[in-house]
Amino acid sequence: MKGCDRLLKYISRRLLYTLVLMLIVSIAIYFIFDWLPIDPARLNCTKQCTPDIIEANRHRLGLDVSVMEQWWRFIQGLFHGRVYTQGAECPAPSFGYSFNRHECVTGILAEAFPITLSLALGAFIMWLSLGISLGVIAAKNKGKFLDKASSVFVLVGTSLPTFISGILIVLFVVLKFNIVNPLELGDWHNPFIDPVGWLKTFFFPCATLALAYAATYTRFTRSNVIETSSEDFIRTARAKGLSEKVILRKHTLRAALAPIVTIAGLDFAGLLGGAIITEGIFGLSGLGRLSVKAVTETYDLPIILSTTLLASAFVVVMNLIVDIAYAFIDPRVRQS
Amino acid sequence: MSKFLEVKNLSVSFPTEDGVVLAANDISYSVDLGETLAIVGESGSGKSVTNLAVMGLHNPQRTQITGQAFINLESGPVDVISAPTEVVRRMRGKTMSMIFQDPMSALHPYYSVGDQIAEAWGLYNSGSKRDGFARAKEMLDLVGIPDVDKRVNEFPHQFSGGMRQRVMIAMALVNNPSLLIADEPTTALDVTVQSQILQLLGGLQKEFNMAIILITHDLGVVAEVADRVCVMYGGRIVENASIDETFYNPLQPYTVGLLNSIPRVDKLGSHRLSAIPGQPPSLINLPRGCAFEPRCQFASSVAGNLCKTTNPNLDEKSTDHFARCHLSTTQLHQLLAKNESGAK
Amino acid sequence: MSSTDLAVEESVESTFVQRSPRQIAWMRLRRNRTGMYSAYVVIFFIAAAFLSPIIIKLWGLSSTDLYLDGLNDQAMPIGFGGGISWKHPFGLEPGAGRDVFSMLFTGSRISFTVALITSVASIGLGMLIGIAGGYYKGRIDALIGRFSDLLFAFPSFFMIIALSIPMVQRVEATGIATGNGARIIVLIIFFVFFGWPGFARLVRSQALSMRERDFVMAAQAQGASNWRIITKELLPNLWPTAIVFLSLSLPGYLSAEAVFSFLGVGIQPPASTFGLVLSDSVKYWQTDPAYLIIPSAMLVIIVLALNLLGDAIRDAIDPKAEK
Amino acid sequence: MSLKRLTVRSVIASAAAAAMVATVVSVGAAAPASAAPVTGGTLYFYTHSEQFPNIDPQRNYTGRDIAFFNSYVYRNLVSYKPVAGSAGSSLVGDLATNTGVPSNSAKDWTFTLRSGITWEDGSAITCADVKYGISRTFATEAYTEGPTYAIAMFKIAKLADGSSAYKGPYVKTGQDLYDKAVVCSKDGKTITFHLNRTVGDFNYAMTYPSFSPVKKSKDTGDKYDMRPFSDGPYKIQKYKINDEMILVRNAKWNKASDPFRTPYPDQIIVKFGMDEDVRDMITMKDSIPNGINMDGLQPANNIAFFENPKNASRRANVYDPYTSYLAANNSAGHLDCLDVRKAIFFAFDNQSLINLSGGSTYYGQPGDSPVKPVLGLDYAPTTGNIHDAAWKIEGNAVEAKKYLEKAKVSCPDAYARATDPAQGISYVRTDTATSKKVAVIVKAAMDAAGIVVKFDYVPSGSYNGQLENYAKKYDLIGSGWGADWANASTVIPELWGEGCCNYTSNKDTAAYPAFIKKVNLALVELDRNKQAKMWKELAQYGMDQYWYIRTVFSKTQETWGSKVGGVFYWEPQGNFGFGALYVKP
Repeated sequence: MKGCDRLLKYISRRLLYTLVLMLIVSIAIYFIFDWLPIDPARLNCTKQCTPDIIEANRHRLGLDVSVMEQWWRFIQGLFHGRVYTQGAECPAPSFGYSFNRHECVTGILAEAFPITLSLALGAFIMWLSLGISLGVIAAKNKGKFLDKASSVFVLVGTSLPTFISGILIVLFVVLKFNIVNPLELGDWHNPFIDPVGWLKTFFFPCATLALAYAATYTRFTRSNVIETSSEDFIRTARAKGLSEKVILRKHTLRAALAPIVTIAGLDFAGLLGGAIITEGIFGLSGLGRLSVKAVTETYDLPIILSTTLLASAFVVVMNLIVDIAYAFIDPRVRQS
Repeated sequence: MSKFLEVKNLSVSFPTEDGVVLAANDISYSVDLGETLAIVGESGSGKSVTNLAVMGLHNPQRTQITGQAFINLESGPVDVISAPTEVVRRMRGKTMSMIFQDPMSALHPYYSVGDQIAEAWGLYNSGSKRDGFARAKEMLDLVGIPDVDKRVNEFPHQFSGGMRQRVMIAMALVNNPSLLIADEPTTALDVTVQSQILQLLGGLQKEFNMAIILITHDLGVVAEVADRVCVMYGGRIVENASIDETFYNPLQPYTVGLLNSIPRVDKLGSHRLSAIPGQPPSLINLPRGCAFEPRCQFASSVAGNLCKTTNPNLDEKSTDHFARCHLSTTQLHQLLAKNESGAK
Repeated sequence: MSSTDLAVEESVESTFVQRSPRQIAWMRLRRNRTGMYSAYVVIFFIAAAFLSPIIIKLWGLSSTDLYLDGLNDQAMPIGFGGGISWKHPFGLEPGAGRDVFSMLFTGSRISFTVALITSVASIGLGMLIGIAGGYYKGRIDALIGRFSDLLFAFPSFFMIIALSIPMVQRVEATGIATGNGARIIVLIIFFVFFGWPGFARLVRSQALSMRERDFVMAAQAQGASNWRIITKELLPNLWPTAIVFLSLSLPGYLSAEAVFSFLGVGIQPPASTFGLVLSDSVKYWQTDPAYLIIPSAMLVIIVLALNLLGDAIRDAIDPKAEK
Repeated sequence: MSLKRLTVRSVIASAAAAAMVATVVSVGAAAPASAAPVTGGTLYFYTHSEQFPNIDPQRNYTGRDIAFFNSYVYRNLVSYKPVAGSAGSSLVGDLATNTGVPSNSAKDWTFTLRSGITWEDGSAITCADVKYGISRTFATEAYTEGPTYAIAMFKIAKLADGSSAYKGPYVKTGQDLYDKAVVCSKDGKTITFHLNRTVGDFNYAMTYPSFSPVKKSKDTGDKYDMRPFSDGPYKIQKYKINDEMILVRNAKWNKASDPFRTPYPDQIIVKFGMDEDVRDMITMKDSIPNGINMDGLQPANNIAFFENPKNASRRANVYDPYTSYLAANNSAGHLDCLDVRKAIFFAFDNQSLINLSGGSTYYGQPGDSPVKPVLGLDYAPTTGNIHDAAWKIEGNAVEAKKYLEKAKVSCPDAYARATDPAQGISYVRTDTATSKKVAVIVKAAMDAAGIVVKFDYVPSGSYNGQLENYAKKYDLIGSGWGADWANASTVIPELWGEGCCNYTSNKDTAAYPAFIKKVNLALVELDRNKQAKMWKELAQYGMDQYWYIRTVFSKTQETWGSKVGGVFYWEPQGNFGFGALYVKP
């Protein structure tokens, strides 16, 4: 079909754009970190810091070549793997080798990612369902008690910074009622093998994050539902004789929630890069904590670069997904 | 024998921050199957508000509706104003349908036209989605859309304005309604397309033996299709007569003004187009007297301050011709004649 | 309410009562009780923040002095609620002994300054770039679009953490400012740098649709210069968007400042912004709960009031969305 | 040993009653003689840290971790005796049967290996393993974290740039030189080290795991830091950074071959990356009775915990081996002015800092020397500084101003730096909450004296790695140091002389040449009493220069769960005697 062709063309065009964007971003990130006045070769080199050792460190860390060369090695590593000094070797896809953690970065990322994904996905589902349902309830009870109560609830949740609400939830809910053994706080459980354990670990951090995000979605849903309800096509639907339930579900929400796809996609992608504060409070070893510790404590460049790249990849790819999803949702987009 | 739709003393008002807006005030009219009633007036005169009330499309929490509107079905008359909302909902689309002014915004942008028509059909017919689409194609064909096999899967934005309105009509008629309320169906369209749509409506009316209420501000449109005309002003009906009476023997200065404001081939050259001076009245604090009084060129001709103090009744000035004016038929005729000679 | 009802109402207000849109918005805002109370709260806190040096002095306090008499020999405040008294209405800071009232208001001055400058600057920049993209279309628009895509692709939160310390060093090296001055500058630069694309996109889409509207066409037909059209036709129609965005982004930046200070990359002690006081107070959640509750409550009240005010302003300006 | 991590307590805490010579508190309370240790169970440790900084024996240089891994995973030729009190500072043969035999005026040292010592795979530990392990210290292209006594002391030539001619077992340059310096006897029973100078207490250096063996075939290079091959009673089953380490019994460890280790628990688990508030709550609520808080509590919680008599049996409050110090940058353009340094010294409000950690009970005392009283022989109270009549514990702004007035004339540049709001004294601090609170207190005290001080906060994790750079950039820099063994030779030369950690930039000052000359004499002095006298004079000399603005003899608080038994404070390691810990049933 012709429409299908158009869609394919649209998707492939977006895909190409995404790839180019990703390349530019990755080069930019390499240049930015190279430009910083911090020399990783000098770190952890307290006593015997002769120029020789610094040079050896630099070679060991792969910083003795130009930025573009470093970047190119990184790209090559992604496809062919890389060999480092002292017997360290990382098979493809290699994101580099961390001399601080004595591991291939790929492995570190592979361990951190499911944690971050769980957190992001759980929070995403929670805030979407909470935000949208409260938003719809508020819109349907516009100006009444339920409307005001829901908006104050989510606003208070949002105004309290996560580092306060998170710690309060840990101390006064999780530990107070012995819901989780404090030593197991943040332990990773595979959701497919041990769903209860997974839930124990992730429910509260997800709730903390969801609370922080829900307000945006409640307000967004509320105003979009109200605005859409006054659209002519909703009146048409009503004139057709459709029941209010069907109108809300099939007509109002479809149009009102379409714009949410965009912000939800971006918020979700942002979280995939790591929820730094929540991960810290709940002892989750996700990407956020990994990257922040890498910056503030060890200045572990391979980890910093990889997590940064990964985070932007999430954003860029999610943008692509959002665009494609939008093309499916809104037929008008497909044509343009 | 009562007519198919009989609206009796219908009033619609909205409470707002500035006070109660009396948008439609004591409206009565009727229309029968196979008949076309035109409701004419400026925007804000209450013509849409009245018919939305008949359709039950007002938000009950923000609207006060009094009066009655009977639909005389074979099973007996139903007052759509007092009937439970669920009963009225089940009449929408099936017994009565409505089409709107802007066909772009009135169609859901995310669903194909076939989808939207099939949805309306499926509401009152048991059948698969495929049956719905088959019926949609039938209807699209009926309203004169070419290449329906392809177009049934297209989306509203892929249609031109006139085509969209045809889609709207197809959707409104998919369940063979007895009453069609067309709210300014041609206002947003080109003149050439306008008459096509009107012809289409006329043809379909004959085919389905529908009652049509045509809401418009355009008397030219009215002349083309209507059997009877209600003129509304300030939330009230000011004149209610057959098409011929309205055009050739208007008995209300506002109607006269409206007629003078349209170009007419038969009076070309001798006739000067004239707009009605002034602004429509606020519907919040309607004057005690005639709503049209501030703009009426003949108000001063009425003895005493009658126009300012008393609102005229909707009197039957001649057989089956109702008008709301303190001037008698003869007085008005005299004044009009004087005006005409003066103009010359 | 259906659009028909609205049309009626609109005509009632705009045609018969004859008020300018600005007056109507103002009138609606004044009628919104929640909105007005929020406005009072916001005005109070902003005024208190900017007048804090005077208020604190009048109260006979200082935000840097240590009131060691109020601490016991383990540096914990003596008395109820962390040493609440007439002299120290919010008590004393455990550990060091500063006056919490003075700390919070002096600190909120910094927080508000950062939030206000950031919001205004990113709105200004976003407005400029958004209009440029939306009005001129074509290549300029494409360029801006690509660039903002690029900015969106950066994990801004993490980048700020990673880059702020070296950036502060760079700013200090230029000699413009040192210490917290430099940190404030860096924070604002980052916030604006990553903040403008959001607003620019909004403005761009509005400008794009506006340039097709009659009043712009009319101005173009009369031969008005682009500059004139932008300043006289587009800008006045964009200010409601800007005001709504401002009122909703202010609390966002207030919270952001708190978070970054908490993470140690923002403003640093001896200054005392919300983030700093809060991150410190968490350490005393058990031994001096009042020290945690008072600053948290204050931040929540301010952010809540700003959000509610933002909602109210949006309702007032664009009743269709909310009525 | 270096205070690798600036934990909460180490910065603000500090130390020692002048009279308290060599009598560190032992913590008897938890292990009354009646209670016999129990074998079995799981012992938990929990910490805010993400990981052990380094566990490769040649890279491990943190007091706590040396004690931990020496007790559980790897053995040295010689160890400290794991007992409470000063007896804990005596040496005992571990892999060696003796504590070393010096000869050639202590330029050669010989150790005899024990028989029956095995690796975790059952193979015997040979002299070659010891030799190979120590050689890894020289591989500075790969490892730089550990102590470098081998490089400094072995009889191996130095190159022009000061580095050793031997480049370690991977590069192998100069391998013959190393083979000559470290010699295994033909029967493999003894190992002899040839040193480049007299080192009377070389055997104390042997207590550092950098002198412990590594089996060449098991050397995984950089990755050895994740899993060293065990010869102790436990082996590493799992070590995941930011998650946990699990130690299980090493079946091949032979009780008969080990003179002192007592492995009671079946399993030892270290939990990393706990949020500090969560960690504190566990300790305070005793949620994990068989767990030990590896970090100590945050100040406010610490006070609350220690003031509560219910916790009496699960806490210790002791003088640790560290002296915290605040070093001045004595170079030109910084604080190259005695009067300014003294002004800062007098302005300091020590009382508020003490109060911040809950009083001197927890904090310790303002110190008067870089050498801690616990070193006994090498410590004597100095004169001046805190013994000055004008010194006040809460700060003496009047006296400080007096010195500033003097500085106005004597060194106008430094005076301007200290008082001009546009300049100000720069003080680098870690970005922890407590550190920031200290800044507030310091600022207020300096304000009172009219001294302008500006703070820069740097990541705490990389702080120690950057000390060298920070010391050059800033005017004031704080850290801590503890003697590597009971001789100020591991303190004064390291901190003020040519050693590893001189952050005072004092080398350009007029006072330095005389100082360093005497240091070099003291280092080779074999008469221990004479040497001690020289160290005391040198301490006085440096303190009179105010190279350090202030020192603190710090205390440390340790806490553990109610089911942990056998706790004692291992004095020389400044930590728990990990090996004696057991889990009560």
